[in-house]
Parts: sequence; C-alpha cells; structure tokens
Amino acid sequence: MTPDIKIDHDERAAPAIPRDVQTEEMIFNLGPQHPATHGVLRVVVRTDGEIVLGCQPLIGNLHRCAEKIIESLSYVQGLPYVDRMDYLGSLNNELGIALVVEKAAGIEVPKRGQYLRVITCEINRVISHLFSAGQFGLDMGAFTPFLYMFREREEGILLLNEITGGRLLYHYIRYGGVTRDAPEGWLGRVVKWCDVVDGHLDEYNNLLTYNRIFLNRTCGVALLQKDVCLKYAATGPILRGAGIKRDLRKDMPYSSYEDFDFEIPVGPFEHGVAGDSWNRHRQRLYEIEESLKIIRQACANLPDGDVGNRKVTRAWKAPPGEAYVATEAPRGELSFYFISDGGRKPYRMKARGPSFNNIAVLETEARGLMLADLIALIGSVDITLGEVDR
Amino acid sequence: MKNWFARIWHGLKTTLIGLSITVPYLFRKPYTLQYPEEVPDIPETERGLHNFEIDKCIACYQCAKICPVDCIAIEDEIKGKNAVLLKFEIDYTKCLFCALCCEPCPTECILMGPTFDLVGYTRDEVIIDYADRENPRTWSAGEQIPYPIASFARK
Amino acid sequence: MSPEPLLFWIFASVCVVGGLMAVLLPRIVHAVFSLFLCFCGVAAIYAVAGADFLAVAQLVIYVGGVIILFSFGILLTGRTATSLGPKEVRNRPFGVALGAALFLGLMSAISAGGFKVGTADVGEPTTESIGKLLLGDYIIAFEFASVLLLVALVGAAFLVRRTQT
Amino acid sequence: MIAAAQPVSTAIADFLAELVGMPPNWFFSAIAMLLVATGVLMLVVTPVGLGGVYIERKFAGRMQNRRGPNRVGPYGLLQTLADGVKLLAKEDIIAPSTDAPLFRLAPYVVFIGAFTGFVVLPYAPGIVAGPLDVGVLLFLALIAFETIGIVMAGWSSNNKWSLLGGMREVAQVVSYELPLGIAAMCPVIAAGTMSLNGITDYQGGGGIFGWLILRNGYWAVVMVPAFLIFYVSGLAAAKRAPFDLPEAESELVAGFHTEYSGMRFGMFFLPEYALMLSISGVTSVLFLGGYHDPFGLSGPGGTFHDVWWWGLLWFFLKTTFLFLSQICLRWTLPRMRIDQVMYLCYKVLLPASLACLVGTAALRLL
Repeated sequence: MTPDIKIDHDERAAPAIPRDVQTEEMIFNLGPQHPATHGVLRVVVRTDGEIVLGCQPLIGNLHRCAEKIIESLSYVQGLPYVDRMDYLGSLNNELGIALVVEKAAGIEVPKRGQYLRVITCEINRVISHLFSAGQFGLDMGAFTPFLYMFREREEGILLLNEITGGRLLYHYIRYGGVTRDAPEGWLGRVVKWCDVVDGHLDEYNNLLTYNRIFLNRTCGVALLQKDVCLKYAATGPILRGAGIKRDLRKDMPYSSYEDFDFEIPVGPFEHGVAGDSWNRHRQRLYEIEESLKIIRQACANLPDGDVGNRKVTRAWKAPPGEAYVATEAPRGELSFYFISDGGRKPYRMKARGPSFNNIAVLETEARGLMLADLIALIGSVDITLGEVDR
Repeated sequence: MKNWFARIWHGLKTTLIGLSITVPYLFRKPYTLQYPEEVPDIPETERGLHNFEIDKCIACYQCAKICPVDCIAIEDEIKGKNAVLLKFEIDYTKCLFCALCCEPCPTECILMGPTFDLVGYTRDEVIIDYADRENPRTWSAGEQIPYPIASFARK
Repeated sequence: MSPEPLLFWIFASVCVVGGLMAVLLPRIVHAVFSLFLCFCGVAAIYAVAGADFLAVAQLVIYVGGVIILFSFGILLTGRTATSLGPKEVRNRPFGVALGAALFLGLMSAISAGGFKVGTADVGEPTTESIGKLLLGDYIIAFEFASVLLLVALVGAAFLVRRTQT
Repeated sequence: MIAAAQPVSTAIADFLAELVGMPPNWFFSAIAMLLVATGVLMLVVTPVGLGGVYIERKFAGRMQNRRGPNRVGPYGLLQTLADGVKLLAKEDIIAPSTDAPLFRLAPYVVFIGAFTGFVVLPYAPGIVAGPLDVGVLLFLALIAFETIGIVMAGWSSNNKWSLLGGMREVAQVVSYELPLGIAAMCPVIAAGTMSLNGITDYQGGGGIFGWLILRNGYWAVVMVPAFLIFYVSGLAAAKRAPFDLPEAESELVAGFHTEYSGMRFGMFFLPEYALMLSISGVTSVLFLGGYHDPFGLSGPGGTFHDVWWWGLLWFFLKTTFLFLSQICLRWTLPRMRIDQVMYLCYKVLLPASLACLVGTAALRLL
C-alpha cells in the first residue's frame, strides 16, 4: 500500500514560471526502482510538466534495524554489521564504531594500527569518491567516465581485498586495532596505485568535469548554499562544496590524522557558484587528491609495532561508560554514540549516518528545479540508501 | 555576441577534448578479464567459501556460537572418546563471510577459502553440509590450499 | 498492367476509413491518429498520381506540422482519456446533417464542374514547375503569404504571453 | 536499384500469372512489387539491425576500456542475432491500462518512418530506389513521421515517464527540424535542386574541392557551419546523445519505450540505427559529395566515372565515418537538459543556420 503521501502545497517557494496556461500537476514516483535513485529510495515528485513543484523522499525500504542488531550481539559479532550501513565506505564505518568503543573503554591503539586504519580508510574514501563522481556522471548521461573511474576503483578494491580479505565489506578494523598487518609489498603497491589514480584524474576532469554540457547541466543547478547546509546539518562534500571549511580529520583529528599534511579543499572552484552540483562533484575529485596525499605520507611513515591492542580478546567486555565520536566518512560526518553497562553487549549504539541528514534537503531544495535537475541534486548529494535506512 | 561565439567555441573545444580521450581507447587493450577462462588473482586472504577439514573437527561448537547470524548448524554424536560429526551445515544464504568462525577454532579446522563462486539454482544448493563427503561442492573447495585468517584477536 | 488503380483504391479506402474513424471514434487521441492515417492516405494518393512535391508537402505540413501540433496539444490537456460527454452526443444529428449537406454540395459541384476523366500523363515531375511558378510568376503573392504567416505567428505569441511580471 | 528491381518484379509477376493461369495484369505486378519491396527491406534491415547494433556495442565497449560483445560467434558478431532471437522469444507484455491499439501500432509507425529514408539515398551512380525530385523534403517529412509513432508510444503506454518522453520528443524534433531544414537548404540553393541525385551530380568533378563543404575553397565559409548545424540537428532528430532526452535512462527510466518489451521494443531499437544511418547518408550526400571520391576520379571524364562499385565504396566510407562519429560522440558526452536543448536550437543553431542560408544565397549570386 502506498503510504499517506503529503506533499507541501506551499507555493511560495515554487518557481516563478509563467502560469499563463492552465495545466495540471502530475505526481511522479521516482523510484524505488528508478535508475537515478541509487538504491531503494522513493521520491514522490509533484511536477508541472518538467518543473518540480514539491517532492518528498520516502525512505525505509532498506531498514534492517542495524543499531538494534548491534545492541543485541556481542562486541565482536556486531562489527560486521556496521560494514553494511554505508556499504561504499565500510571501513570508515568500522573506524567510527571502533573509535567510539575505544574511547569509552579507554583502549590504546598502537601507532601502526592507527596508520593502517588511516591508509585503508583513505583508500576506501578514494574508492567511494570515485564511485560517487562516476555515478554522478552517469546520472548526467555520461557513461564512459563512470567506467574509467570503476577501473581505478577496482584496483583499489583489489588492494583492500589483499589486506582485509573482503571486496566490499571488509571487516578489517576491530576494537583495539586492525585484523592483520600489511602483506609483503602491499605498501609499495598502494603508493603505485596512488600514482595511477593521480594520473587519471586529469582524464576524468577533461572528459567530464570541464565538459561544456556537463558544466551547463550542473553549474548553478541544485544550489545548496551555506545556510541550507547548516539548517539541515548536511555535511561532507556538500558542506565543503558550499564553502564551509569543516573536515573532522582536521578539526578534531582522530586516529593520527594530525600527523599528516593535507589541505581541505573548499568551494567555490573554477566554475559555478558555491554549493551547486558542479562544485560538489569537483569537491569530491579534489578530495581524492588530498586522500592520495595522506595515503602516500602514511605509507612512507608507517611505524613498526603491533597492529592491535592485545588486551582486547574475543570475550572482551567494555567497562561501563559512554562516549560520542564523530568521524569524517566519505559522505559526511559519521558519528556514533555508545553506552556500555559493562555487559557483553553494547547497551546503546546510536549511529548518525551522514546520508540520512543529507537526503533531507530534497524535500525543500528540489522545488523549482527541472526533473533533470532533480536527478542532478540526488546524484550530487550522493546518498547510500544502506546508510539512510540503516 | 562575443560571448555567444565563445560559448559555441567552448562547447566544440570540450567535445573535441572529450573525443581525444575516449577515441584512443579504441586502440588500447581492454581492462576487463574474460571471467570463466581468466580467473582474477585471488589474494591469500580472500574470505570466500569455507575450507572445512572434517577429520580435525572436535565438534566444540565454538564457531556456531560466535557466528553473528547463526548460519552454522552442527549435529554430532559421541562415539567412545571422540565426537563424530553428523552434520556441519553452513547456510550461505545467511553467511556474512566475516570470518569470525575461523578465529575461535581450537584445531584450525574451519578456515576461509579462496572460492568466491557461490551460485545455485535453488536455496538448498547454497546450504552446504561439510560433513557430507558425497557433496561435490564440499570437497572441491578442499582441494585448494587453505589460508588461515591471521588475527590478533586469536586468544 | 499498371498497379496504379489498385494502389489508388487501397489508399482511397485508407483515407475514407481514416476520415470516418476521425469523426466517429469516441477518444480524441484516437481521432487524431485516425486523421494522421487519413493524411498519409492522401499523401500516398498524390504520390500515386505522380505529384511527388504535393505528396511530400502533404507529409511535411499535415503530418509533420498539423498532426504533431494536435497531438502535442492533446497530450498537454487533461482530457485525453475521456470519451466525449453527453453534450457532444446531443449535437451529433446536427453534425451529421451538416456533413451530409456539405457532401452533397461538393458532389454536385464536382459533377457540375466537368472534370475530365481519363488517363493523364503523370510521368512529368512537378517540383520544378511548382518552384518556378512560386518563385517566379507568383513571387509577390508568395512573399505576402509568408509575411502574413509571420505576422500571425508573432501575434499568436504576443496574445498567449499575457502577463509577464 | 530501381533499374535492377524492375526486371525482377516483372519476372515475378509473369511467374505468378503463369502459376495461376491468368494473363499478367496489374494485380500480379502489384503483388510482385510488394514481394520485391519486402526483399529489399530485408536486405536493408538485416545489415542495419545486426551491423549497427553490433558496431555500437563494440565501439562502446572498446571506448570504455571493455571488450564489448565477444561471446556469441567470432568476435561476438552473432550477439545481435542472439539478442533478436531472445527478443522474439520474450513475452509480449501489454499492460491492461495501455491504449492497446495505439500501443501496438506505434512501433510500426516508427519503423516505417525510419526505414523509408533509405529510398531516396543515391548509393552509387545509377543505384537509387526512388530518385525523387524532393528527396531532401521527403527526408524531413519522414523524421516528422517517426515522431508521430513516438508520441503514440509515449501516450498509449499510459505511463507518466513515457508521456514525458513523448512530449520531449515532440518538442525536440519539431524544433530541430527548423535548423535541420534550413541547413539542408544551403546545399539545395547551391546545387539548385532538391533531388539528392541532383545535388550529388552537382558535386562531381574537382575531387574534394567539388564537394559542397569545400567547394572551390571559399564555399567552406558557409558550408562548414551549415554542415555542423546539419550534423548536430541530425543527432537531435535521431535522438542520439547528447540529445537522447526522450529516452533518458537516468531521468525517464527509458522514456517512451518504458512499457515496451520483447520484439516491440526491438522495433524501436532498430529504427534508431536506421535513422542514424540514413541521416549520415543524407549528410554525406548534401555536404560530402555523396558517392564522389576526393580525388576527382568519379567526376565527368574521370577514370571511374559512373562505375557503380567505386561510388558505392565512397558513399559507404563517408556514411560509415559519420555513423561512427555519432557513436563516438554518444559515448563521450553527457546528456543535455531539455531547456538547454531548446536554447541550442533556437538561439544558436537557428540564427546560425539562417546566416548560412543568407551566405549561401549571396555566394550563389556571385
């Protein structure tokens, strides 16, 4: 059954289209099986022809009670579930939950473990951004850059596969460290991969980012300016693309991010205005460059030692306490709030997924766009439905 | 008017730049692998289908206990001093491939193998009983070299 | 030996059937597409008669212009799926009577007009002569007609664009 | 081709008449003509359908660093055939809420519109199916004809995405017919005829500088822009990327053919390639000298004057080049937005094409 759809009939925010001709409004169901919704997002769109008058994202099709499942399993058992929230940035999710538990329990992570976390998480961020940028191009009708980006993404996946054992859902970071040390020669291959990605960034940019049609489609389109981002607590590339310099890796460094020298790119860039689709897309490509810098530094300075804290065993229980940790995931601020009652399960594990907040902008900010621009908005905000619904 | 020409020129130029990137790929070697013939290099650490050595198993149920999704079903029978496995069934419709089951095993009899090819026409086909020596799937996986999943969490 | 009579009868019946359907079908969209069929039949008859310019002009203007505008207009209005309401049905006898009167009038005019019946030489392409006539002898009339159409176009655009704030 | 078809159809008519035991009359000759037409259509559809789709997929694959079809047959050549068989074997779904008669009719209208374009193309000296005096105009009419089929499909599917696709198609094609037609008028004015044969003949002799695009060198001033305008408008009329808005898969799912399945979908798929090919053919006739080679060998007095295979070779080369360039563009460019498509048409292409028209007329008077 269709849920009760209420769409805001407030016309104040509606576009200034000449209403000379008496037309009828149409209700479109964008999704849940629509190629542009990247999963099972359903957006009910009220349009006048091609112009969006109102829209409401309906989420929850992928709801799996991730938080409750984690609360009902022991510490070790809960970790693989976190991977499945933002499945494009699994390691970043794992890092978040590991950090919050470690903070609450006061566990020290050896430096080598921290560096390995940084390397793998940044590889994952690059992979995720390559995917996001590619699928945004795909939404704009450019198929080829998508596959070029997938080529480099595949190489990154193979690197992560080698160290973690998984291709998409890594289950690598554990409480107290990481599962496994880097295999022989892995660091060298990572650095080589960084060079490969660096070399191909120009290709993506010339093929897609600076293409006239792409610029026309995205510059000044689907504007999410500073105030809107702050109002909706939208974070990540959206916020930085809108011109607010906030990156938790710099602002509240965690897991040794303070050791690395990197920039935070902030929009507006060469074209468009701050906060438009183009700047969000460009933001991601710039962030890839910065992540590659971090990976190179971490690989060069990887300290010796253990990769994990040996105090944390399989039957480990966190002492009573609570903690809140926010991390910078590829899609924005991913934070966990954790309470332990000293039992063998977490008492409470609340996750704040960035996609969930980011998707909220659709409801008001889609007004007045054309249908094709709505696709640009969804594509450039870049949500993962696994994280929205959890 | 100047702007008008500039935009047309920009459009033409970026189109030509795009073509100069995509067209040379026509003459380059494809990146993709011909999958069934060319198998990608599977790293040693791949968490694929399990490798289970029935003769080592002492039916301690540790793996079944730690499994977050309860996908391992074990039945055993005590014969004399040793337990004999009647059933060691892994339900791959549920399995997360998290490798948590490998860590507590005292005899290292269950490990993650490199076989990633898990397809079947029915659900029953992907529920594999490793105690059943007749099942071809079970023992073809055993031919590959097992890799222990290293873990600091072990003990 | 020539298949032209057969082709004529085929296309003529297509025209008649298309025209009748356009009048009788209850759904307005069906009527438009029947009209499309009718126009195509007319174009085909022109082609069979050797008037290739006329045939193609028929396609360009009536199919490419009129029918597309009709269908565009109908797609934009909301009443595509509805049948004609009771009011239109009440008017049907008047329509039939009007149509019959028109038909009779035209038939009598045609039969009184003294059209010659016979085989004409249709081998000569007509395009060149039409072009020479339009851009030679009748160039003034032709240009006036196009200016008139332009004025009508601008006027229509002006009238439709009622308020622009 | 008409020269070759005439004896064939007469022979078939005689044979049929003998078979029935009646004197040959117009009835048999009509049936024979239909048979010949069907045979020719099959000759055209098969290579267009199988070749066009295969080339597109192979090109797409290689441009994207993939392999493209390579499983069925050598180099995957039979892939399209296999897909055709699959389409034929699939269930023909007609949703109950569709307007069934129009829904069934629409693919045929599109098919007719797209494939009739081959009739007027002069492939080589003496090889043309219908040497019409108004070839250029007929070509424009056929594009409009195809549009009607797409509107029918979009409306009768009773699906909002399809409806939007149909409306975009109408808006786009009706608009782009203007620059398309005006750009086509430049060669027409230059050659003084609307017949594609006549325009080709006009470009014979003088090699590459006989072609309209570079005629005598200075004609390039108007003809190169006219060629570009015609090419871009042709892309839009054939709904090729970056103008594939009526079926934009990321916005409208599949636009006007969202609801189609099985061979009915195939009937939309083939015309796309047919239209691409015939537009490429018309472009090569109008601007690139048709079947004339760039060395002047096929002109009057040349070595290969009126040699059909030499002409066919050059026509084929030019058409294929344009066809492949359309494919390359599709896999390079993103899609435009409908208002930008309209902007490009009315504010860029239309004024430019009018300027080209005036320029051509001026050059013609010189």
